[in-house]
Amino acid sequence: MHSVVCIKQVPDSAQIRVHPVTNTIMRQGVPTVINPYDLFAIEEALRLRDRLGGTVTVLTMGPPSAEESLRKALTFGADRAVLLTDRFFAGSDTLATSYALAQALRKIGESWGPPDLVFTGKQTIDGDTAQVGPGIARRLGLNQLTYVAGIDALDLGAGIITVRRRSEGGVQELTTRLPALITMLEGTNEIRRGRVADALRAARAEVTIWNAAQAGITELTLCGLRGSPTVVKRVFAPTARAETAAFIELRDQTPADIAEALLAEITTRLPGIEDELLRHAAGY
Amino acid sequence: MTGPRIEEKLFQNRYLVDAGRPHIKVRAHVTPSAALASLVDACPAGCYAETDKGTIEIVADGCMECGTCRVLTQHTGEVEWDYPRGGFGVLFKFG
Amino acid sequence: MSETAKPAPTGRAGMKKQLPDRFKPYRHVWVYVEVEHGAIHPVSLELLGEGRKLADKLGCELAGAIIGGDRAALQDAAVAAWAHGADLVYVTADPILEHYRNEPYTRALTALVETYQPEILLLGATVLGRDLAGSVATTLLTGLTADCTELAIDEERSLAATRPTFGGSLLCTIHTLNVRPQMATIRPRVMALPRPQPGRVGRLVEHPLDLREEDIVTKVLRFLPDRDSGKAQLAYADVVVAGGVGLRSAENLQLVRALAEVLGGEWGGSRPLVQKGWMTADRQIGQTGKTIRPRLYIAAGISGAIQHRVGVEGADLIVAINNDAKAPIFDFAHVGVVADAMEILPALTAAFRRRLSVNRLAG
Amino acid sequence: MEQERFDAIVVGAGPSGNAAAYTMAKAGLKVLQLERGEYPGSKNVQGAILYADALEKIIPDFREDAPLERHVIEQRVWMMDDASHTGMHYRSDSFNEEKPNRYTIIRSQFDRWFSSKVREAGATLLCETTVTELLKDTKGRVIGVRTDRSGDTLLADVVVLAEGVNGLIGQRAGLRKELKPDHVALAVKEMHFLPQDVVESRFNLKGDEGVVIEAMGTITQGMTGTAFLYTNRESISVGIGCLVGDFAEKRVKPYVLLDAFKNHPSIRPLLEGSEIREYVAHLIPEGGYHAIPKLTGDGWLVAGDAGHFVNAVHREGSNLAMTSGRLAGETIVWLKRRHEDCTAANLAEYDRRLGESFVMKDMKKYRGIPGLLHRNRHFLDVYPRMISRAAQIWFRVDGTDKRSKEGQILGDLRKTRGIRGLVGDAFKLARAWR
Repeated sequence: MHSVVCIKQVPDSAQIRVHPVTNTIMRQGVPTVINPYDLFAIEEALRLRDRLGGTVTVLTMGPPSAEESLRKALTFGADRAVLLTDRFFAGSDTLATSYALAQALRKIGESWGPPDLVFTGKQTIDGDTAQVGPGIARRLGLNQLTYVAGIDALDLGAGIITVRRRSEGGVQELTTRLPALITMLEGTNEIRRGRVADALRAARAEVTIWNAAQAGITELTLCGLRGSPTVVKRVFAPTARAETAAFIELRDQTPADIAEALLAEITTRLPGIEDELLRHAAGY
Repeated sequence: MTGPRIEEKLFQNRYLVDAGRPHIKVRAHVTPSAALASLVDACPAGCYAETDKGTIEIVADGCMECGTCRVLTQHTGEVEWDYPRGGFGVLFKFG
Repeated sequence: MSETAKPAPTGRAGMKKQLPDRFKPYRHVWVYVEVEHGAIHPVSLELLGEGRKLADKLGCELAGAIIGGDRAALQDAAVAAWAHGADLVYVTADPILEHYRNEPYTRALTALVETYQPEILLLGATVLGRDLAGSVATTLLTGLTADCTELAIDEERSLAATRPTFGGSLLCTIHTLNVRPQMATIRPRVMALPRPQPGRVGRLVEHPLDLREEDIVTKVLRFLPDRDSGKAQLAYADVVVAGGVGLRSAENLQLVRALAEVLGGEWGGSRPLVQKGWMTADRQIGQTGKTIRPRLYIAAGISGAIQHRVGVEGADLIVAINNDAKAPIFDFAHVGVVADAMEILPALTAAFRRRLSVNRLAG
Repeated sequence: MEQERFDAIVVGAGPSGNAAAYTMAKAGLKVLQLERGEYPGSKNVQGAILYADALEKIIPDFREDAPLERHVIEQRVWMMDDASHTGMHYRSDSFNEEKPNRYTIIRSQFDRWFSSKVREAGATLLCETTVTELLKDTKGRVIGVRTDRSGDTLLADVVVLAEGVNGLIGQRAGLRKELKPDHVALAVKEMHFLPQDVVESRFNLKGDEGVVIEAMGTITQGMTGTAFLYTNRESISVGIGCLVGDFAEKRVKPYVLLDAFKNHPSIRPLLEGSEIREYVAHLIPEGGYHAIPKLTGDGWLVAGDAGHFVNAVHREGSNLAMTSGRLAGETIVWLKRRHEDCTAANLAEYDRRLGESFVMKDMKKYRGIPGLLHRNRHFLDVYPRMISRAAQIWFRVDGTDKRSKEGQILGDLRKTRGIRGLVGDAFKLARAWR
């Protein structure tokens, strides 16, 4: 069985600070990490390999420094790593990104066998769009399984996979054919710590580095800025809310009086809340 | 309590908390030794606090792994000190 | 050096927009009306309200796209869509579309778009909406901006979609150049719910789904609604009541649970409660716990350190009860009560129980 | 398959660990380095000043690509009381030399660069890997380490313990005792970011010239310790440290001490309008020569802070760390070249080389100072106030004649310390300084 996990190296967004005075993004000293959502995808792929055998390839598209994240993925136990890096990819939006990754996945298929499963993280913490997974699935004709909470059954022979995925208001249990694309819901598993042997192998492993041509990407007009229908016009900091709380008057009020005043304050500030609560209360 | 100021300072730092596996533990005790009690002030991250029962408890999330508490309580053995698992704990951006 | 965030449009953004001829006929604003298990998702009504404003600014019509299997539910959805401002609705009803599956729904929505050619298509950033939007946008090879918090029409009549980036610490405004429809998903409870005009009627256009069940590989076996699963749904709850060390003991957490129950919401707590073993980590709200975006968040006995603040700032209304007037929570709460949470919580629970039972009798 | 064996395992990727690993890898040895942090530097803290001389002996052309903040052209040493500082400023254009002697650096960025050089030299580095214990054979010789990663242990002819001031692994293996509260200082530090031109205008600097300030006096509130303020390219490192024992005895919160120092009238204007982006804490070995643990044994040796190599009087540590790391590496290479085994007897060569270097000479020279300062707290309390009062009398022009001013100053000295006290202090200081 061959699984490919697409990961992304992102700035640790918790550390992104906007300078309060100059409103600038301060990147100096902001470390990069593997997109946290991707860790659930890596772990799920490794668990399947532990159970059913085969190999796990990790693919990322980014600057040369993204190799660091690939080495970390190898340390968890992935078998091989591919870095897709080329100045043509600069400025790619999700549509251009899914094109490049889909082409690279085809090349990976030719090199190490077509993938039975392609994993991506649910979304990235810097882009947050959750569109690259569906984009890849659509381009490679993979059956799309997003927000997967767990893989219940995988029959390689018959090429059938059964999963539970989050859907509106509940969990759907569904089955489909391989090859499929899976985005993992956060919290479904916990990334493992690589064994000593994994860590040693990762430290010495050769990372396969492809530019656009080597990845079989010939349509350069579909990459980077030119291949991106969406473009960022302006980046700015949200205006922080300054004023402090409006305090409920207490002057020798009993808790019951305070509660009534508070209830009134809540219902005036949230007009529709009352009938919503009614619907809840009535078990709607 | 340590007061809000230390939390403002620690908020700037970068941590990868090893949820469920605190790397420093305070052994059960009824009355803390002077050394253990002094940690409420000596710990630079304000991890130690006195409970309403007079014992000392630790919340190791903001710990910077300096070792002060281990050094101060070496004769009483009240603190079990260890490094966090590899890659966890405080991650200095500048240091 | 730090990268300045002044409006520096990247290369092509400054370029004048020339719309290829094949997209010139694309007109009108569409909202995907999400109907699942027989109910309209409230975000669709919010988007109809927003869509109405965009359509009025563009001087064009607002349409609802409704896809599903249960004809009666779709009819109700059409009525609701008209009542919330839609001039017409496109309906694709087919038993295949009974349960949401990516492939048939993508096929249905793509067909509607290619046939009736909207210039703007809005979807709710729900689990369904995000799954569908990604594959539809890729099929149409068009631009899609996700999780928008603000929509506007710029002077060149194109959609300016603003969304958070870098985990919400920054906002960015995105345009779709030279391709239609301009697609965007919007998070629930970001846009205001419009006041419905009951009895408002609009046009209805039926469109068939040319797909056979045998062609579809994915089959839905079962659906397990959330109400049965006991797991804390803090991240999706509309009302959250949380307790902090100000409650002084684990037992007093049941005051928090009681209020949450009356309000039909979820309960949780701040980080120290997990350390003290008063509650499990999945109930923890804050930087290292859950980030919540409820309409109403009641914090009882929580000091409100910054690590907690970042997890709750998205709430519409934050009510803080703490006996320390200087507690940092009062710096970001909307409504504050400087009193002992242990007294206020039961009183508030009783007050809401009275108010809700009275309304139910009258309602 | 027989388990893989390394010539050397280096525990830790700070200055001493990197120096040792680089030296050995450059000489073609099979080196494995283990770092518990996410990347080299993520667990390391320092003021931080880089001493070019120590690094030149390891990587002569480091200036080409090492991340350096500013080269130091002005040293300020301040004696502070509550409202003033009296001090010596030495600024010389000679420091604007082709190969500057001292730089301010940011440790997480510098250690990461140094580690990339170590890997280029051929060493294998495993990060996010915490060494839990030393492995010993039946004869008690160290043959490798166990880590917190599951799977097999790691074997080598020698283990270089460059694990930092806490020396946990050495303690667990019974090679050293726990640090004494009076032999180690707790330093807390913040990184204050300011636009580059503001830093340069406030300290009258151009290009990448830098100023470093070392301060003592009432700012440590009666505890034995010092404070510092170093200029980086677009940030200022400001910190203060006192003996751990003093913090516990005086019950002063380290971050309260730091905030008080930052609000001192001589310091506050230098930090005006800055944005704090990190608050860190670390222990500094201050016990001096007498606190140095056993440095070598069968299959192991110690380098850097783990060996207590810090010259507290001159505030020097990273040069001793790099030098001891280099000497450790060179000793092992020397033994390998002679096909000698890394026994305790053979590794004594490391002790000998340390003894010949400035490392041990300086440590010996100041072996009396730590005890002296600790026993004579007044050096950091009474004298700063006395000096400040003397300066007030001397510099205020108030119509009093100069002879009476001198009388007042001497009277004050006599009143505060008395002749015997003054002579005794001078004698003690001289003897400890020799």
